[in-house]
Amino acid sequence: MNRPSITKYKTPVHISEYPVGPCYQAGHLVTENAGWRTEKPILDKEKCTGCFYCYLCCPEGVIFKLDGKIEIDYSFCKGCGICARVCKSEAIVMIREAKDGADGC
Amino acid sequence: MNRPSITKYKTPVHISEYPVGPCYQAGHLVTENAGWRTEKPILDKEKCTGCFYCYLCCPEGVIFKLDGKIEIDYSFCKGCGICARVCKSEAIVMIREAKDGADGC
Amino acid sequence: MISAYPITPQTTVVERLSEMVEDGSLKSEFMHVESEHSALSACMGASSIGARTFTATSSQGLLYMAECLHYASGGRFPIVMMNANRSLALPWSIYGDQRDSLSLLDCGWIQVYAEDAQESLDMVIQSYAIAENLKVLTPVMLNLDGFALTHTYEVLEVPSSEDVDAFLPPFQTPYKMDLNSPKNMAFSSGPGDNMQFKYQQHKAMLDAIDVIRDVDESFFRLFGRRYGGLVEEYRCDDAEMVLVTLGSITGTCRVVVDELSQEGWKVGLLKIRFMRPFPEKEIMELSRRVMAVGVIDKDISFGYEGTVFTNVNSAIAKARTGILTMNFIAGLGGRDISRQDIRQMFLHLQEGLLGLEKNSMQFINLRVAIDE
Amino acid sequence: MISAYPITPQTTVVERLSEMVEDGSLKSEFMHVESEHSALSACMGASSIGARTFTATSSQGLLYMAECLHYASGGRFPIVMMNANRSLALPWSIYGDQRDSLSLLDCGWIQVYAEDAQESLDMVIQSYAIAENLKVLTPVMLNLDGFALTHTYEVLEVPSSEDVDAFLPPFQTPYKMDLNSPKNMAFSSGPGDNMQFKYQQHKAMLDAIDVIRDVDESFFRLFGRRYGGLVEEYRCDDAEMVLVTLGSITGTCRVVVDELSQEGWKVGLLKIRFMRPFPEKEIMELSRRVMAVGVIDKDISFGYEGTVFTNVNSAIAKARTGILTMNFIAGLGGRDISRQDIRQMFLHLQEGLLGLEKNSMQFINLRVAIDE
Amino acid sequence: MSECIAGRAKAPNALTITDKEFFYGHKACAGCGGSVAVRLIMKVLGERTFTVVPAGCISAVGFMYPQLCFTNNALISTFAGTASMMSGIAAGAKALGLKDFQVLGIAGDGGTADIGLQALSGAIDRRDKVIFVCYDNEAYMNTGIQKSGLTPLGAKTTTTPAGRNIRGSRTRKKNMFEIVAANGIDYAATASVGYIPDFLNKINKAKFVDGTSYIHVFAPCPTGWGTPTYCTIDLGKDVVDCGLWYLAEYENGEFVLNKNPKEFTSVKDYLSRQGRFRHLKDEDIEQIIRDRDRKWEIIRKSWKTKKN
Amino acid sequence: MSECIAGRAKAPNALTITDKEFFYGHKACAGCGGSVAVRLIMKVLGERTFTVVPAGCISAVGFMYPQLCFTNNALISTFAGTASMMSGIAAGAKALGLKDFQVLGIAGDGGTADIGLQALSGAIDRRDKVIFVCYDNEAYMNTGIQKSGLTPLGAKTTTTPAGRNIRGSRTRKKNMFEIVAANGIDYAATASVGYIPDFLNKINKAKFVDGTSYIHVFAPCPTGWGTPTYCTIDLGKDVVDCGLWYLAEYENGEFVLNKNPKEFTSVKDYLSRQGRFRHLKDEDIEQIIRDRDRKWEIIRKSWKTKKN
Amino acid sequence: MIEVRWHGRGGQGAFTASRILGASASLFEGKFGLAFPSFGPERRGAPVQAFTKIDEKKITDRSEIKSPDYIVILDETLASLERVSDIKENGKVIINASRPERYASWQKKGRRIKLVSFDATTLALEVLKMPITNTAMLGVFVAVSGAISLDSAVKGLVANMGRSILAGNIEVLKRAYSRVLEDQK
Amino acid sequence: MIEVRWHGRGGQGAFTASRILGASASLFEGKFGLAFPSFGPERRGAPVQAFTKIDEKKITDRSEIKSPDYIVILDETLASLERVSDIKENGKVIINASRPERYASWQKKGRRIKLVSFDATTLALEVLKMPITNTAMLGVFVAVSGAISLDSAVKGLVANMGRSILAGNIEVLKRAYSRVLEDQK
Ligand SMILES: Cc1ncc(C[n+]2csc(CCOP(=O)(O)OP(=O)(O)O)c2C)c(N)n1
Ligand SMILES: Cc1ncc(C[n+]2csc(CCOP(=O)(O)OP(=O)(O)O)c2C)c(N)n1
Ligand code: SF4
Ligand code: SF4
Ligand code: SF4
Ligand code: SF4
Ligand code: SF4
Ligand code: SF4
Ligand SMILES: [Mg+2]
Ligand SMILES: [Mg+2]
Repeated sequence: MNRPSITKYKTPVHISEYPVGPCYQAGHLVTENAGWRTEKPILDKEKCTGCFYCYLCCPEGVIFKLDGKIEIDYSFCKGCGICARVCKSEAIVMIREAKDGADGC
Repeated sequence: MNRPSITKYKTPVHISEYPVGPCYQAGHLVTENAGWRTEKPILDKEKCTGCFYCYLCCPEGVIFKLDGKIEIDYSFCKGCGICARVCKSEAIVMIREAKDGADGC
Repeated sequence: MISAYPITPQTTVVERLSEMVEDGSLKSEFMHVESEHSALSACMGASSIGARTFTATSSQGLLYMAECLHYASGGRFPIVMMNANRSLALPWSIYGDQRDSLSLLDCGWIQVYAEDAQESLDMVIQSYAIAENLKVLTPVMLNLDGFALTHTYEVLEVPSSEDVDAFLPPFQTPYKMDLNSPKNMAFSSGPGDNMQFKYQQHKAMLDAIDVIRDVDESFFRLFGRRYGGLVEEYRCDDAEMVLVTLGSITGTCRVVVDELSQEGWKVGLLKIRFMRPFPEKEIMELSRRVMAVGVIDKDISFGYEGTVFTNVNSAIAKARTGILTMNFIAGLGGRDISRQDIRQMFLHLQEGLLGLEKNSMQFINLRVAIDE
Repeated sequence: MISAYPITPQTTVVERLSEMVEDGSLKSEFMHVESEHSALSACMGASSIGARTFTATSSQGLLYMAECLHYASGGRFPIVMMNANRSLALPWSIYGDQRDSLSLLDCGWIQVYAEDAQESLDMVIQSYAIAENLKVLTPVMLNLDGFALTHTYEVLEVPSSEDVDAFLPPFQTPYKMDLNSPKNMAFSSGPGDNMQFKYQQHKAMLDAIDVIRDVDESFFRLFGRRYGGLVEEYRCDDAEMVLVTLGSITGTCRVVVDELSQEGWKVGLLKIRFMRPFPEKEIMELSRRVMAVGVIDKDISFGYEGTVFTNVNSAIAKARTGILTMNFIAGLGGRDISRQDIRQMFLHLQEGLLGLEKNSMQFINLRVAIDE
Repeated sequence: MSECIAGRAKAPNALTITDKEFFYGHKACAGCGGSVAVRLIMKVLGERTFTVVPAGCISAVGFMYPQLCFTNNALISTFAGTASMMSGIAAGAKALGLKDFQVLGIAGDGGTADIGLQALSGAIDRRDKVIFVCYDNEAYMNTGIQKSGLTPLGAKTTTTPAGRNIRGSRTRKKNMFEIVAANGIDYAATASVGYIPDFLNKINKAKFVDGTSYIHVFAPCPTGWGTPTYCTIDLGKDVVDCGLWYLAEYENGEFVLNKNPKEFTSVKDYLSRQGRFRHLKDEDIEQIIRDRDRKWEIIRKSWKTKKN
Repeated sequence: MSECIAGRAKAPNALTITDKEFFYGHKACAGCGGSVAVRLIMKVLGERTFTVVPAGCISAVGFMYPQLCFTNNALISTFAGTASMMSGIAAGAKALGLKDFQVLGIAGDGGTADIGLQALSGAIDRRDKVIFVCYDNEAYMNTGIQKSGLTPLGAKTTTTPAGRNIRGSRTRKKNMFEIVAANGIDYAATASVGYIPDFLNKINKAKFVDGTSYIHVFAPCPTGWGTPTYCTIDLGKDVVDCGLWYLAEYENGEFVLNKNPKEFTSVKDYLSRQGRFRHLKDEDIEQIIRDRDRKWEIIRKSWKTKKN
Repeated sequence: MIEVRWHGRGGQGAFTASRILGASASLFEGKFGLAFPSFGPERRGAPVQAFTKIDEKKITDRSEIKSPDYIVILDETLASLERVSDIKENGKVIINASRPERYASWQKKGRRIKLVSFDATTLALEVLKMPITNTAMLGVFVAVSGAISLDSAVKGLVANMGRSILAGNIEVLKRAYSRVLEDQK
Repeated sequence: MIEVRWHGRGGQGAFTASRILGASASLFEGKFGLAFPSFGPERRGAPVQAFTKIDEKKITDRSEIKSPDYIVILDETLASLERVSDIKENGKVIINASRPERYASWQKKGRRIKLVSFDATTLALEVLKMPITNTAMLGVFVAVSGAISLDSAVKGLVANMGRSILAGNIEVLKRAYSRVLEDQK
């Protein structure tokens, strides 16, 4: 996965720990978006033809290619359902998200 | 002549003589432009055909119609020479302005 | 005529006005513009022919129209504007502090700061009466703390439109473009005259002081609510230490002053309602009665101190009372100011009086250490 | 990278720079833009990747870029800008006063005011050294009185470009967009962090005080000229009355102070060179030595007083010395300030000390009567 | 340079496009069309891009310290200053001697057609080598769905409410594509997230333009439009198919239409799927169709047709 | 109303035009082309006009208290705010119930194509009934001849000096006429002080347009161009005759060419009469001619031709 | 003064609930209410907070609620001990959850928190066919706190909600209210 | 300090003359010069003023000249008693005029003004073929005042004028200078 990953954010205790002005490392993530979902895309690998159209269409860029098929990074998928909708092979279905427990926000 | 004329400007001596904010009578003139001239347009009435092209072209609007010919308001003519140039009948010539004495500026 | 450009947290106001224009409950032209500079330019245009105008903005928008602010006051256009106080970029922040309006204190507008929703609404109405007074003819910027006042829901009394119409008859002015008596406006003036126009502007602002008081009185007679003049004193009568506030933080301070008074402290608060015209006399007078004045600034002028503090201090310098003054920078970028923070300020003042605290300016609740 | 938009009386500078870029004597990109907002935005863009930038403007232009001023200081872009001080519309006027820059005193820029052509030139060079210092990283606005400095011809020493290069090596900074170490810049921050960034900005401005002094010293070592730090005192040693000045009027005041001294008056002048960071300490200290301070303001904050006065007074209030202070509003819209006017100010001060003059603020040479 | 020409020859597709994500972890609403656009643009332009984003949804959701969502160099510009800041970066980079980089601006419809128009015009005038992309969600979304210059006739926004007296926005959509063309731009194109290969191709083209490029990409916004989050791509296709948007280019001073539908799909279907149009009466829809037909008549008459 | 229709039918000419002068006693340079334009516009629109003039030569020379040179209602706008101020006046007048009036803006090229462009675009978008006139002297004259967006290629200005390395302005003139057309304006026209009847006619047309009008009038400036004061009208004719400017209209969504010269007069003659072009080499002039030919090719191909 | 903090996700109506509560208290109970969101650049789906203060006298203190009397959590993914750690001693946490036992452990960690959980999602889906749980949770809050009467809450809904969704929401409110009261019996 | 005020019309070069005088004094006479225009929105043809101050020590006083030692009038239409009324006692007024007798009356009205008139226009037309009179009047000023040497004035011209017009102007300067000296003999 050619994507930034989460860095644990250390709340600064001294002013010197802040960046100098609003200038900081690019692609610095501290929270994920999983909790935003009310639905979740589930892939049926069998059906997937590896056309990668869903990969292009996902607003979050959480779909990635693996061995000619796709995988989903659920920690940043927001469950919009676009992938399921655009898949001509109906390889993705949206299911209701089981909400359980605290997220990191 | 359907033009504003000069009002003598009375230098205010009390603040109440100033307009309230930058809002004042439209077309309020206190100085003329005659002194700007180095040349002066002279009309040969004979030659003037009354086409009024010079009247349209004058940047100062100082040419006015009179009895089918034109006249010039010299107090605001700047002597640009446009009228002389555009007159097809060569009815206007520019002559060197005799500079004499104080203008009102 | 209403013209405005959207910006958080001003949008609530503009959206509601759009609805009122749509459903006919407000008779007004609503002009969509492509920037704040244009919004205020449009208001000036309408004002120049004698129409009543309103606009609203916030932070970046206020700065984007900065040129027009000076233009409108110099042109003596009695426009009323709501400014939702918000922090200024950079860094970006949509949250409330008062750097936007305070950094434009010199733009020639009357600046009011409201404490709660009721005062906000009432001051919109009063603002027109003040601005349009022919001795004043100066635009009014009504400042509402972003979110704290723009997005908080509370119950208030809405005056009937008949009463408002009675209080505020249509605007009449001889100083406008008029087809029957043409004018040239917004002109240039050379070194011989310019200063006189500026003096007029200053004088109009000083004359506004009485007008503000009178308008508040007639408002009271009609609506039963009054706010006082440039300031409101709260428990200052026998106070030794007074905190100066601006806007919605006043409410929280009231609670703390009440608490502390009960605990036996001699404390009060001075709510500045108008930053321009500045309540110079009131503060000079106060400084003769108290031992220490603290000023909360939800803003900072980098390299010096809070702007309210600078202004208050100047009045005190002129009073030559030599009392202690202290500045508390708080609430920048939407940082909450708690009752505890305000207690802390009074504590600092007391320490100052005892000679234990030497810093005349400090950041409150900065959350990080700053020792070298 | 140079980017600027024309406005009188800044144009002399920009035109000359265009020529220098054309003939190759100055190695720089020159970008024509369609407004001042864009000029400063372009400078910020170039600065964000570490390029050195210059722009110049005046009055309306400065206000048109007001949003960007705050943006640049908050973004910590070390841009240097020349501002030709000019009056603000309305009424329109191309002549000099200082309402433009002083009304934007809170925008987070270091503000320098030059007295003559030599200081103007030297301070351009010094400004880069100050702005780009990594402890400072704050833009500098160098203010030149319109016409008085921008259109007056006088002889000055132009340092060689080798010397300047030696004094001012290429700008190096880790805080920039970098292809090898990508950054996200100019971002948002919530209530939890925003105040810390603002504190940093304030701190950088305070740190600039030492840097300003150091830069002036090294400049002196290389070029043989020095200006002092935030202020310059002139004949203040045994002065009882001191006049505070900003910019080119200082020169005229020097003459008057010399004359009056010869006549036996104990007078001096304090030239404020930097309005931000503000010379708080210097003024507090001065107030302990003198009996009266007068402040000339070529500006006014309507409904109060001159902005320099407000700032000076605040320092004096903090010093708690209770000395007499007076404000002289002069030179608005290009009104000439004569030696006679300045004598008048000293007279007012003396009358104030004797209790004969009660007004702490007055318009000098207004030319019309103002009695009611 | 050879690489460049190769790149020029062939736009990336789903198979060849880089795996790398440059806009990730952002806080846009689920199903945000703008985010789709931004992701794809960045994947084509790559990591040596300086991205400038004015105030608007993308900057709001992508630059909230300490969550910073562009993995390349990126910054927020003032709302009005996007194009000038881009030019500044380009000029600065030139002054510093940088090579092989892109300067990209990504602005919303408000930030492009309203408050950002002047600076954009200035950049085109200078022919600065920068790429300006407008992701068009047809209103000021970040501030809560207010009318912009690109809000279409009849759309309900919070400043053009639909009620008894007025039925949504009373003005038509500004034609930014033709405006930049009239400004004499080097390359301009319209696109939609509903036609991704076409879009990728146009970004790729812009990359190699020696001068200013402008791409206007239609980017549905479920939140502002009152549409389900999964419909974003569909709507981006429908709008082209029903003729309310078109795919075109402007190059070498000429307009080229890339897709000329034989028959349009139903405008009514397109509109009625969206909350913002639900109040429209038949007469309103007829007006919209008349406007469409008029536009297409001119297009078909005077533009070339060529598949991109 | 009957008067209006009569007015519409017939534009005033030298004989019928009002004797009244509305712009008089001003301090413009002798021979100022802008002043010619302003005078004539006002004579056509008449005394019930609210005139808005941004910073620029006309406001500088006409509004110096106590010398106030418009005899009708007039005011100076902020440099960027001309069009918005006009819209504000129109809206205010509507709110106050005024009838039978005109709102006119008169801005220079800088105040139109650069800093005033955005506000103008906004006014067009709203279709406000206002007339915006750009008097084009091809530089920022009031501040001392700096390059604007309408400065032509090669022209020397104080910010585009002509020297060993650079020969004047490196950018081309923005095409404001087509820009406002692309904005979807109701009526637009180009004109020149060298073709006065055509110009009068167009102003008169604008008067009756129900929406926004834009007139772009070429207005030579002896001071800024280095030309004799008496040449102003000549130059205004020459520029059209040599094809570097054209007389056209945009109406009902269509472009119309009003004058289609069979043969162009010499571009070189036109240029070499002017100080600002005196440094140009033959190759520069050839480039200018090529640009001209290219433009005319497109014009002749796609625009209608109709005498105004 | 009663201080309530609401946690939800953008789009779930936490702020609406806080507002209706404030309005009901002010308009129909002769009290003073203040309601405000922790507004931000959040989008639908992002965690948001809202606040309600209710008092017998005018509320002038606009500072954030430091220790709420009640915390109402509309979305179970937001239920974390950290989020409720600042609750007042003996304050109550109301969670939209199907399995209350999952939070039992919270009480052990030394704090006296009273927990109420209620499956608002199921109720909302049942009645409204949408998982919009704010009115259900408002009903729970009213029942648990007694801060305002059910009647006032209903009036609050009427005054603040669009016609089309009003009836369903009143039903949800009432059902939630009575179920809680029953449970408490 | 010598203070000079120049009156001309926009385009006649009054400011250039004031500037060259200042530059000559500073660069070639070891003095200090300051030159500034009364700049304004004036256009070609409008009356303008310019100022030169020359002193042995650095000039810091930048205020306007209140009573000039010399007033130089480049354009006869600007010659009015009002304009010269603030001249220093015994100051000199230098007018570009062909008929000096017209101003004779000025001296009578109580002020001690010394008048010098010189027909610069004719000289300029003769040499330069243009009525640009500033260098002629500079020559007159130098001769009348002796404030700087002719040599320095020539050097000032060289340093400040474009090549194409230099020679003619030097000639004008010199001729004006020597004619005045001759007259004064
Ligand atoms: C000068 C200024 N005015 C207003 C704003 C407020 N503002 C920020 S984002 C925005 C809306 C942006 O709309 P658009 O450009 O269409 O982008 P979107 O939010 O739709 O993605 C507005 C009005 C601002 N930041 N600066
Ligand atoms: C915001 C702002 N920037 C700059 C100026 C300075 N300015 C005044 S007039 C002018 C030039 C106007 O040029 P143009 O619009 O072409 O009119 P012209 O003077 O050529 O008639 C400029 C740059 C200003 N008044 N306001
Ligand atoms: S769109 Fe469907 S078939 Fe194509 S890659 Fe995605 S899941 Fe597989
Ligand atoms: S549901 Fe949406 S966010 Fe999740 S993988 Fe599918 S397209 Fe991407
Ligand atoms: S142009 Fe000549 S002929 Fe015609 S009116 Fe003028 S002077 Fe007479
Ligand atoms: S010379 Fe010029 S100003 Fe005088 S009348 Fe002729 S055209 Fe008009
Ligand atoms: S409001 Fe629209 S454009 Fe903005 S983030 Fe949400 S979906 Fe995207
Ligand atoms: S500079 Fe040109 S445009 Fe301006 S007044 Fe003079 S001639 Fe007219
Ligand atoms: Mg948008
Ligand atoms: Mg121009």
